[in-house]
Amino acid sequence: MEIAQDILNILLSAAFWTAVLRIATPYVLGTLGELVCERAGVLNLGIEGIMTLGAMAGWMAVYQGADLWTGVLVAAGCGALMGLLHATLTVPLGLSQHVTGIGITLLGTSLSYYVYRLVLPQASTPPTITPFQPLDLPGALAQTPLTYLAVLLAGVVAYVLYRTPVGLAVRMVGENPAAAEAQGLSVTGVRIGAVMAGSALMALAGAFLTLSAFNAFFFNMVNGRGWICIALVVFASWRPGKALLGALLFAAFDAFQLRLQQIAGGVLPYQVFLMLPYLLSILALVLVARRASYPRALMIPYRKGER
Amino acid sequence: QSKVKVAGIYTVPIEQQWVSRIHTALKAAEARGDIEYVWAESVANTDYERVMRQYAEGGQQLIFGEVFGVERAARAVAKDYPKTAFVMGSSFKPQEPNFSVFDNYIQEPAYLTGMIAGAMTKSNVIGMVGGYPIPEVNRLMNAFMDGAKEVNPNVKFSVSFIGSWFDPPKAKEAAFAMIDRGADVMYAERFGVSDAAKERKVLAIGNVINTQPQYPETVVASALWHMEPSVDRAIATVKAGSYKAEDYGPYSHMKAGGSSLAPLGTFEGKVPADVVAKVKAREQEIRDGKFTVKVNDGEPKSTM
Amino acid sequence: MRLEPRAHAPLAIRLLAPVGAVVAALALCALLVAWTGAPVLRAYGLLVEGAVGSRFALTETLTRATPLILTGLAAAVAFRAKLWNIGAEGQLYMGALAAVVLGGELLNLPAWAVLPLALIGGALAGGVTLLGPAVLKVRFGVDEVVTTLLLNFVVLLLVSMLLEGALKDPMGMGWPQSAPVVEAAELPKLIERTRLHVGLLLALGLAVILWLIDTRTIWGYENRAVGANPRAAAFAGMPVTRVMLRTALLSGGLAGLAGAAEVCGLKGYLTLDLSPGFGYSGIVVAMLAQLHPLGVVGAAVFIAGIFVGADAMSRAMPVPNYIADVLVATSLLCMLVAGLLARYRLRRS
Amino acid sequence: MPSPPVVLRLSGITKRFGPLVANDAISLTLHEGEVLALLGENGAGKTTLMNILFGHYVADEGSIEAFGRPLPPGSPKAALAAGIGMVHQHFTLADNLSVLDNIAVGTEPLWRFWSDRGAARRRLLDLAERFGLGVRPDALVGDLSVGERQRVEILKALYRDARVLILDEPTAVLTPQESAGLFDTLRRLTADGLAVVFISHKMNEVFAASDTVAVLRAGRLVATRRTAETDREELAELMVGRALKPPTPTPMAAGEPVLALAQVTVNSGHGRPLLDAVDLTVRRHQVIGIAGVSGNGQTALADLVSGLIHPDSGTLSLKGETVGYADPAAMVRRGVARIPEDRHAAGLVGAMAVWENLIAERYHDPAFQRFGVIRRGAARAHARAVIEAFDVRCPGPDARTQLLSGGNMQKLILGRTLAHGPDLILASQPTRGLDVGAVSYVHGRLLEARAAGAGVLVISEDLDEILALADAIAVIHHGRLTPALPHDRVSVRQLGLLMAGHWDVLPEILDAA
Ligand SMILES: Nc1ncnc2c1ncn2[C@@H]1O[C@H](COP(=O)(O)OP(=O)(O)OP(=O)(O)O)[C@@H](O)[C@H]1O
Ligand SMILES: Nc1ncnc2c1ncn2[C@@H]1O[C@H](COP(=O)(O)OP(=O)(O)OP(=O)(O)O)[C@@H](O)[C@H]1O
Ligand SMILES: [Mg+2]
Ligand SMILES: [Mg+2]
Repeated sequence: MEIAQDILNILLSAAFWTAVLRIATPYVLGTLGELVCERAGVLNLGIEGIMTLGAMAGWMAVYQGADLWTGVLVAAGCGALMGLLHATLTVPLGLSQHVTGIGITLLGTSLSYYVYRLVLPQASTPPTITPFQPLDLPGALAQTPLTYLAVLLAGVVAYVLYRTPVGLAVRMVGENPAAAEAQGLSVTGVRIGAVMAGSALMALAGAFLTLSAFNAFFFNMVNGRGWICIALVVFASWRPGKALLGALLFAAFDAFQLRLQQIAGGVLPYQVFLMLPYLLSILALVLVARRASYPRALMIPYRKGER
Repeated sequence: QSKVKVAGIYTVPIEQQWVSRIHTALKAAEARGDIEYVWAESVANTDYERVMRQYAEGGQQLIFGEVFGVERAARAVAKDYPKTAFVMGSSFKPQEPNFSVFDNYIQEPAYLTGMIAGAMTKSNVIGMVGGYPIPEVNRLMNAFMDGAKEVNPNVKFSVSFIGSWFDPPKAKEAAFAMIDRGADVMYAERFGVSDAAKERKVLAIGNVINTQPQYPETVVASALWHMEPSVDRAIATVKAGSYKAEDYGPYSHMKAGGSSLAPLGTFEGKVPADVVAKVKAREQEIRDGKFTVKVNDGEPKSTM
Repeated sequence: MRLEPRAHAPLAIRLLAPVGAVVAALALCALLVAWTGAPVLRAYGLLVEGAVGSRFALTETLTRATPLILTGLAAAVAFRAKLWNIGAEGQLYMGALAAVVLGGELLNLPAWAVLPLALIGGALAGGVTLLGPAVLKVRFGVDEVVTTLLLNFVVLLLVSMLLEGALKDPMGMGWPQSAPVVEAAELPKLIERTRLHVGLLLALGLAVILWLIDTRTIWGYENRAVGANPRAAAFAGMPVTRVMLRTALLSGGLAGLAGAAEVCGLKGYLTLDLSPGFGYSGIVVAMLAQLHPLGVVGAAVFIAGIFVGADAMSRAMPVPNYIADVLVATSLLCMLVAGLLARYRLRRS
Repeated sequence: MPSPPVVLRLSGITKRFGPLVANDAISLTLHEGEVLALLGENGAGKTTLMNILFGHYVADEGSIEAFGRPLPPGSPKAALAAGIGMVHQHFTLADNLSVLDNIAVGTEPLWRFWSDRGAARRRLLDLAERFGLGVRPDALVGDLSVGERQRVEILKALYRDARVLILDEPTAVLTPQESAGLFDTLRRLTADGLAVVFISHKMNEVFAASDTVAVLRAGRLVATRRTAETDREELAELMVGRALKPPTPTPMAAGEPVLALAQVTVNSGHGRPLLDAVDLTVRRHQVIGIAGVSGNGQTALADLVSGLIHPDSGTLSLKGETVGYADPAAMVRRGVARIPEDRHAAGLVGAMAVWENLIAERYHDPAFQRFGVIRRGAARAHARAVIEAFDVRCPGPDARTQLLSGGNMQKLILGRTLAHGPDLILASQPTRGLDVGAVSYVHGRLLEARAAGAGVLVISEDLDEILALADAIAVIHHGRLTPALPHDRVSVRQLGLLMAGHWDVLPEILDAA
């Protein structure tokens, strides 16, 4: 009973919801990024590496003297460049999206570490920057600007996808590239653009970690968050609104888990709590699988004039 | 006189608190001109043995590292290269003739920081965030808890592990969660915890390295680890040709200068004088061998 | 410029493509190496030497290739049947888990039975782990890319939990590691004073067997048909579901075996960092080999060689050792492009 | 009479795919308001030519002029801008998007902050009304019938003010009624000045709708004729290079039953059953045709006899033996030869070799395997024999099946199933998309099998095909099946009524019989 009361207290506290929003931010950004790529028919397994690169590049720019927003732009730019690489290999060349993605992850990660170590060879405590500070607002609204940006971007992505010509073009190339081509669209162009935009969002997700959530770059600090985003896209049935919701839900599990450990820490091994979000995601997938309407051309390369 | 050729093999990047202590000590020796120093970081455990052999083959005389996940293989390598001196972070015993062991036996200053923390908490709740519950972490946490309880029997502890060494944002979140539940002193085993404490204007206790310069308003005290006594001894014995396998554990004790309580610094005068006196007295007793801090490697549990 | 499929790729092009890819990758990474101020040519000389330049280097390359062959086969087998198994990493750990349990002192099995049981048990554990997502796929249509990916995290946490709980080595000084397997459960070394173990022969043998199965037997025939067009396969009367599940067992089994072989052949016990991502690298290996079982062997040795060589090079030069992974990644991407150029030609339009 | 202005001029178009010359120096002109029918065997190069015209492919040689201006090659965008619209052989629509989205995509400048859907909807409804092409703008394309999709495709072209409309085999998947509707629409469009190129294999459509006919053979333009000045025989001969004699069934006494369905019901899970208490008997030496508008249960009936689904109630018996639980393999073992409706999706594994596809139904046979090891020599030899016997045009047993033309794929499937002397043949849409030569070949083979003692069940939406083959015809409507009506006792008009669901004519026909 006491535990039930404790749990209720947690869920009703403003601090909990502040944490949820904060934890959700990289998931929101990463999931939106992956969603944009997949909506255009390109699976981007490079997300983990692109997030790492975004985290490193954004942080490094600020460390070298740029202001925070410039850091954000640098991160997004690096992400877009990685996106361009992924898109060049998978769209006009039509290479396997799985493997290219895994290659991009490997490249993004190792390149980030390499450059970081090259620039800062002798760091024995991690050098730091002054990150974004939470706005001075009450309750759950006390977030850093990037969190607001993430929520805003969920709306923007939804609007662009469903209400603008370019969004329709993106959805079309993801559903049936031949049809898009027959309507005079450049499948290659739209896909490359979408993958670049999506990858920029992923890099923002990484930059959040070093420019908002923390003040230093760490090896391994993305820590599997990118893979979660891939699951969240499926969970969200490729819809931006649901992606926001899914990310919040996942973050809520995580925030809850961190608090539950303190109440029920002695009862169960802590790993059980850490497992929870993953197992629940799988369960959710089983529940939504029947109804999910995935982009029909996802992972199918399109080469003009070939059958 | 030729320099000793020394290699370091680390399974994590050199920013990691633990490894940074070895790296810094070796760097200092290199700067003094005593050694030639090469090192490899982020070596996966699968590759660890290969790197050891490569360095041994390459003529390194003294190899520092940490073999917590590759104990057996590392000892086999040491057997194959009896002329090379291995000084390795390990929870086990040394192995004749050339495999020495060390570990962060800094439970003594950890105990002292616990005393300070116990006195500084107003809510009587101390939060502790760790990576994994391994002996190197557990023994310091346990000593810390013992110290806190000595000065403040009412203190309660909230402990959690985040399941990663490299996720400061997550450590920060765990710390936030504890502060939300009333903790006003945070034991900062991971990077990220002090940041949470700083943002919420509560106190933090450092561990292994001194982080007060970065968090002058936050970090009250730190239990410092100094690898210099161990490193210097190993270099000297290798140079003198008298190197043998031994347990370097004691060289991490306060008496040997292997660990210390960081100066109160910015918190000078903010910690109650009677507590400071008590801590000073305990420290002296430890140095004199009149007081032994219990080494307890068991997983610490929340007491809330 | 447009890509046009070649009717027939000349042998010379097929042989030159990988060479060209490696040269291109080395050229690209030369910029990164030069940035450190190290002499590039000498660095690359050291790389080759570090990969294959000595008996030691060669055995190390092959040691690292062993689990890669197995996880590469795991990916190849699954991808052939269009079962997108991204979870080899988790299956590998499940296999390792089974191996330390069966090969440990706990069960006290007869000496002759320990090793085979540990290996077979490891394979079974890996197979069963993939069976879950496969069943979800055929029963509920759940995307296996995501479920297998997520299971990797669950498995790692499970292993972590067991290593800190039931399986914790009582002699391990509190470290989250299992007790070592008994001596009878160890795979013999192939060459004394090296790390190369019989697991390599096992992996090679399996590659050949899988190739024969794939090309010569009705099993392989069914697998390819179901992979290429499940609907047509079902129409023709092939047991599509059974083929899917069988493939899952096989693929997961190979990954599990990789874990068991690492435990029995190399490590002796289980820790949380048994694998530096062998499961993911397996995908890379399989794709480089174009899913051909024999090609997997070559690709695995190649990837292992690059890694071991670059790692050795970084040790002798002021080049951060992350260059090894950069090189592997760049080689992979170049190899993909080269493979494409071997199958297609560029034409001006 | 002055001829109307030229809207399109193709000069010397040549296109090669590797060694294959798909189009060989083809020149054509099209006038305003003209309907040009493009005829040719499977693989003659019709689609390729139209794809070049529309910019999907780039010609190796030759040039195109639209409305007097040269058309830049390789750009559908330029073709659309020049007023050329194309309805592809395989629909190019996105199932998950709405009708309006499918039509409007690409019509607005990409970089705008909103899309004017109100205006798009008005324009679409306006066009739909003007040309009598009823559509629901917000319906998902995936939920539409084939005929409705066809309308969406045409609207797509009209929406962009197409002055030239290319239709690649537009009727291949339409019911006769839908086809008639389509040709009505075309007439309205041409009256408006639109020029139309349509590709078809069906002679009656060519004569009903076109002004001019162009015939391609093996990539070359062999003839252009005014439709009014030619006849079926001439066109057929131009297409295949020889005179064709369509096979006709010789009367034959039906033997014992090989397939019997008794009160078979198959439920769909929601609403109306797919098959509703169906009775049907097929005997040896007999062809039973199932006529009906698509979507009335034909697929379920075919799946049932193929062993893919099972009756929820009622019984299915083969050669007098009730079949309990049958899967495809069991059906094959019991002597059922199955020709699937969709040869690409269900019939063949395109990525595998010809020989591998030929043993797909009986690879367990000891002739093709021993101890699980495939006897490749035997399988290849078998493949060579089938290729020879069924006149499959392909480089050899090791050729990738994907590369075969539609007609040759169909022959491959015939070879796979008919080579083993079946008792029952299930032929689902056996000649969909095939040229006249291939059609008469397939029909000939089916009739041969009938003569050899097989019972044949032909399911087709092409009434001509059924009338040409069947000894008796059953009509399927809403999952229910009429009794088999002897083919000489029922008129086309009566069949049409039955297909539309007017079963009140049934007693009249049965009384007469
Ligand atoms: N790169 C590849 N990718 C996928 N499958 C392959 C590849 N190479 C070969 N195969 C498969 O292996 C089969 C046999 O290859 P192999 O080269 O042994 O055949 P073969 O020499 O033609 O056989 P035989 O000697 O019996 O005529 C091929 O039919 C193909 O299915
Ligand atoms: N992209 C391509 N690559 C290679 N060959 C092709 C390609 N497209 C068409 N072909 C070949 O070119 C020839 C002409 O094909 P096309 O599709 O134009 O025939 P068609 O006259 O439309 O036939 P059908 O009546 O079956 O539709 C065929 O032999 C076909 O196999
Ligand atoms: Mg065609
Ligand atoms: Mg056709």
